[in-house]
Amino acid sequence: MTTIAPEKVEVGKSWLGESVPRKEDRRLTQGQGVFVDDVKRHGMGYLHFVRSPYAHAHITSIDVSKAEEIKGVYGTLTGEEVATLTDPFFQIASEPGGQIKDFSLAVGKVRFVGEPVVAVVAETRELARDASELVEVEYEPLPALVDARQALDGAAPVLHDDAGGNLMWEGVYEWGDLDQAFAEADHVVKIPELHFHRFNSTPLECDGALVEFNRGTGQWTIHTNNQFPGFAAIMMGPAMRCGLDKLRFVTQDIGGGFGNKITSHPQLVVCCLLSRKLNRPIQWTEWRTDFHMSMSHGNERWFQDTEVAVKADGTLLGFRTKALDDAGAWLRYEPLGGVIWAQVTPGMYRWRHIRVDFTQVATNKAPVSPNRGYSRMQHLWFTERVIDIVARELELDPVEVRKRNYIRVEDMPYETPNGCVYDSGDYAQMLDIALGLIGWSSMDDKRRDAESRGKRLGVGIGSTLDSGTNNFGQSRLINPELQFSGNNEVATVKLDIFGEIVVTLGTTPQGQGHETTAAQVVAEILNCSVDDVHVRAGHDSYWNSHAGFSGTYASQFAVTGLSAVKGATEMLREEIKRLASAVFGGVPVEALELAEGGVRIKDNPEAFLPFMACGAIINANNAGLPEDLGVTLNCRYVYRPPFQVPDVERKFGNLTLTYATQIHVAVIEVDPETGYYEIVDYAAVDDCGKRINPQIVEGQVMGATAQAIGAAMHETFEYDEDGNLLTPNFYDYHVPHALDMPPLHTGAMESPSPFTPLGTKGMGEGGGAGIHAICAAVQDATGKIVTDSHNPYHRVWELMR
Amino acid sequence: MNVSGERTFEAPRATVWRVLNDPASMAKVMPGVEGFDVHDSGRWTANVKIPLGLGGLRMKVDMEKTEEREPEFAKMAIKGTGVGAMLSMVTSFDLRESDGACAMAWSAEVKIAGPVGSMGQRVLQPIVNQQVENVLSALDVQVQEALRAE
Amino acid sequence: MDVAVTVNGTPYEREVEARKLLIHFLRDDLDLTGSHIGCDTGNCGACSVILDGKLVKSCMLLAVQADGSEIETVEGLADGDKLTELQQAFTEHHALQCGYCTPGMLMSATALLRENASPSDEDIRKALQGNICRCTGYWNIVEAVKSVAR
Amino acid sequence: MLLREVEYAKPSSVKEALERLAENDGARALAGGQTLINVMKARAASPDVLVDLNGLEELKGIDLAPDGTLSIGPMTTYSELIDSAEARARPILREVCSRIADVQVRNRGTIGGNLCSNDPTNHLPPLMAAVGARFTIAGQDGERTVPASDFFLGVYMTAVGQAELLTRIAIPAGKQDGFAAVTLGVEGTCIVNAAASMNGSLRVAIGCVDAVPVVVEAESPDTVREAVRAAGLHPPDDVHASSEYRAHLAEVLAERAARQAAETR
Repeated sequence: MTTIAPEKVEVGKSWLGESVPRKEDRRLTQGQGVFVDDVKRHGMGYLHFVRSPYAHAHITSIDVSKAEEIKGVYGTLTGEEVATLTDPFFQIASEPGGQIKDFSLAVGKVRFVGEPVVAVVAETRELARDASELVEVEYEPLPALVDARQALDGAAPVLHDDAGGNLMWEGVYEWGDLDQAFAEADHVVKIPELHFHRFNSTPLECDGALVEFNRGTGQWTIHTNNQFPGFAAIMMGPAMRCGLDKLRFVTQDIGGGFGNKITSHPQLVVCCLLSRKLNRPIQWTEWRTDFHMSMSHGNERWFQDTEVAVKADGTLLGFRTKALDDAGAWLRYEPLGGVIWAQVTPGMYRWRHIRVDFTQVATNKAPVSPNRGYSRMQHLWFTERVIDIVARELELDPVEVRKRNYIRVEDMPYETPNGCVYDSGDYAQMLDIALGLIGWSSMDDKRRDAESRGKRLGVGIGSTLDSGTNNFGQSRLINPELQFSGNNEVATVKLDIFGEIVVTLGTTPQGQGHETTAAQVVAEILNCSVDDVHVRAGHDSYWNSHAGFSGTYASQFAVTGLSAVKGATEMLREEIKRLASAVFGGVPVEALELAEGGVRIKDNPEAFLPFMACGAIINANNAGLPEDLGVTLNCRYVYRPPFQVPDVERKFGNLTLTYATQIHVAVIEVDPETGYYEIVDYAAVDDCGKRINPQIVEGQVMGATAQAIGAAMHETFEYDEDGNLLTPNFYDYHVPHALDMPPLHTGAMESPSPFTPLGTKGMGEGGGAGIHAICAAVQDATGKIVTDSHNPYHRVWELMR
Repeated sequence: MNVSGERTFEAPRATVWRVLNDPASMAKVMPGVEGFDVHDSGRWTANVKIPLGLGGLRMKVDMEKTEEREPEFAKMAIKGTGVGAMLSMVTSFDLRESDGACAMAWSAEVKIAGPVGSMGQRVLQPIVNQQVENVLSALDVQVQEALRAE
Repeated sequence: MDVAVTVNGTPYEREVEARKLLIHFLRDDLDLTGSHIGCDTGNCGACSVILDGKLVKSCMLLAVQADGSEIETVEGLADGDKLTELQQAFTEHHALQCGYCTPGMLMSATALLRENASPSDEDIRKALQGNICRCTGYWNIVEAVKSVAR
Repeated sequence: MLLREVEYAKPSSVKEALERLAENDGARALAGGQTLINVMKARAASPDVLVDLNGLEELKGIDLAPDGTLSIGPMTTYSELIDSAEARARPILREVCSRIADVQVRNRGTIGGNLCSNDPTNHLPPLMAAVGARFTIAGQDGERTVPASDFFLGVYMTAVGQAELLTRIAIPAGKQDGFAAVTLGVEGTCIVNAAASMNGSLRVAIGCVDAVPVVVEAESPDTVREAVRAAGLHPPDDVHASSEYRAHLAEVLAERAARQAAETR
């Protein structure tokens, strides 16, 4: 493993930019983390879901009597009860998807294999499953729709009669002047069809919850690993006909999320209803097979009838394509995927004329949800495929085509054709670093060497953007009625009686090390040690420490979370100074400084007030303080990124605040006889602006890379024609293990964002680059155009035949 | 998945037809039959324990004759429900006289779902082929018995 | 049935159903929640423990089968507040992110280092092959283990 | 993760184990459990009684006879075989066992379990078919010995009846063996595997292309592909491989295994 890092400019001792060891690790390396299945309550009942064995069927009858007769079974919940106790979930979609009636259990009809139909609660986990086998559900099977390309045929089975068909949402995005672009073009490269496959990040911990209902207050306490409680709350409150103050979300350690833990609100509603109905805590743990069959698949997308306008020298003018997105059976976060991709409309290239006809349909497959790189990854894979296909058709060097068309460092900040603003970055230089890391100059020798061993070598480049900090105003581009816009995050920093610095975050980290990086920012501002900063683990919506968009998703903590921490800590610093100035009898605030765990007068260091004294005075010994002091030493700050509401008519505006960048290069060797291939060398170069903790950033780059390798080579949620999932567990859904990992070289640049308080950019979702790179490498090795994002051995073999 | 084939029985077509349409002898043909009810000439229900090696899979199997052209053709719809396992099968056979013997061309479209379905086709296809082979051999035995009985 | 085991030096006796898996016994009956569950098929290794000196996946073993045995879990690694070299190395090399696979990883690496104090990179990767991590890509885990190799 | 109710019996001898199995036709022998327990988790199978063979010393151990025959106790774990000095008499055994699954599974999983489950993705069935192993099967009314050709009957089915136990695996002397496989990732789920053994003539057994290992004989590695073609395979297709791809891999891997066998001295 080799690493290239940018020169570190030493300006005195700074906590920012230091790879300080993570505060989280002490508990996690000792098995002392608290994950959701570790939470137990006296008398809790274990919930097991009866799931549909059919992809599409009417439910003709449900009989739970045999299950309820068993000793130790506490009770059940059916779709009919849910339909009376709750309202359908609020739909983000306008017409026609907005007409869907989505409840937390199947009502009248099942729409994918694994869909929850009945919930059974019992004294033990085993008993709950036993009893669920006694629930008698009669189905009347219907034909299943598994191929999105057939969804709009008149003959196709219709999932949602309410929507009048399988069309969920469609919209035309057009910017620039396509006719002019194609008129100017020397070549029009046509690509009939590209397919981005279905997979997700499969966090090692599946979903779960322990829900308690407090009859006295009418409040539910939801211990869960949902990674976006703000979203869960606005979905659950209206459905359950209660105010959001009745829904208390508590998380601590979360075993990976990657976006896949955003849409567990239906299961959480079932737990809430049962905890009230049965008057006891309800424990739900989702098992691996359940997760694979029913949760959070990434968006599968087709790109059809693509045309690319190119000059003879490889200058890209524009493209048009028809994107067909497969949402699965329900719109649990969709159709937001229908606009999120537009954050990266031109990819990393300077073409100005772009048209995308976007269509999203329902199919009898698991509902999709955000998955690391959500919707942008699909579109960026498309733009990267286009680059390599164009390079091949025009017999140009993929490196040259990229460098010719990359947005240049001098163009930054760069406004895209749809009004997004790329903040900073030097893509061409990143590519050079990446090529250097894999020994680009000696690649011909490597090729010959591989051939001498009967192997075919292939090299591929993947450039990708990791856009972070959403402007939720983009939701209006798919539904103008929606009243969402902007973004926010909260932090509270206080000084306690004995001078402890206590930080509360609104986020729900799943391994990103928020406790550590937040402490680094606080220590920097209060001029103390990170060890003196206590950051509370996890999220608890009970104590007003969150805002509407609080959560951990969409590459934003380094911007929203840390900016909130910065804001709150600066407020605290000023309050400490105001207090000290009063205590020191009116010394001007400017004359004070924070140092060595206290505040002192700059030119008279003996006049020193330790934090302990500050905390004690305000909290426990405050008689005689000036009335107008206005100091609480408990500072809450809400960071709000600078956003405008986008222009809905032109589909124009800034949809996201920062653009971290990753460029990957993969070198593979293919066995021409079998199609078996190995990645023999790999480079990943990252630029996410100012890095608060480089080691954590590099960890995110590595993890995303590993997920990309798995997705490109092995991981796929594939269904048979009846809608049975063929990869329901890790035996057939092969996620990479240690032996599957190639040698890795990492590199980094730091192009600070001009738009964020710390110069940081959100990051962590750049892994898509690996999928692009491996597809390109397969194309290079086989000499055949690669049209699918998933290239297992048999497909590579078929390519070479 | 689809399986089909041809099998010749050393017996007149009429005999084979009778066996194929006699619930009692069919009960002896199907794998792991533990109980068998005849509702009418066209509808039977069987409780079977399909041997899967690692342990039997219990299923309630409903069979319904959906088409019949005596003495040469019949089509059956078979629906099996077990705990977490679903079997649905449409099978048909054609009987031809071929110099004294009877040739049966048969085909079946089999669908399996549930945990067993998730065991993977590389496991299920061989299992299905194997069960079909067993059924055909058992059928042969029944035909020969019927012949002797005549 | 009665099960008596010693876990991290502490003897426990419980009555359990024969069908209960060792991992559920550790987590639910003994409240040792450090070992985790990440799959249904024995692939992920989050439940790895050392049973009578051998590294095993506690999800492919009945609790009753462990009767009379000595079990080591992640909770037993550190000496009070003093982390082992390996635990320390995991922190220093950022070998964990969400931390869910970490207990199993630590047990696998611990078992490796007992058998082979100076493993090669390949030895380490082979020893960790039965443990899935979705956060780190393994590179830093291998580095961490290598750093404590003699 | 949650099994159906099951009884558990821990016999102290093979004799007692056979009694337990005979008492109830829903009883199943539990060896390493690395397959059976997982199938039970899915509730795709649910025996009434598990008869645990762990701890039965009679079923363990590896002996090397003067004539070079290896006699392997079926409850020998993969790890024990890998560490066994005797097993080195037939190096391919160690080579293949160290490629099975992972450390944890090799510590617990057994040679007999791998053979008796005869999952199409297992490595040992084709290997045993290639080296011409003989299997001793015990029932309450005595022992019998069957050759590999009669041992594997179908997916999850072998000559070992419900009330019987595999008690010994005998492998004749030999050194010229080979093995090749294409798996999901490095040593993941098997797509197709092939084992070869040169013993005068060349015997190759191919796995994961049918319900049981398909054995072909050939004069030399150069003629193996034809021999495989002549076998007229109709492999199952699944998400990892079309039937056609498996048939192709069968040829390639059979030849590779054969070459390794021929080149071993």
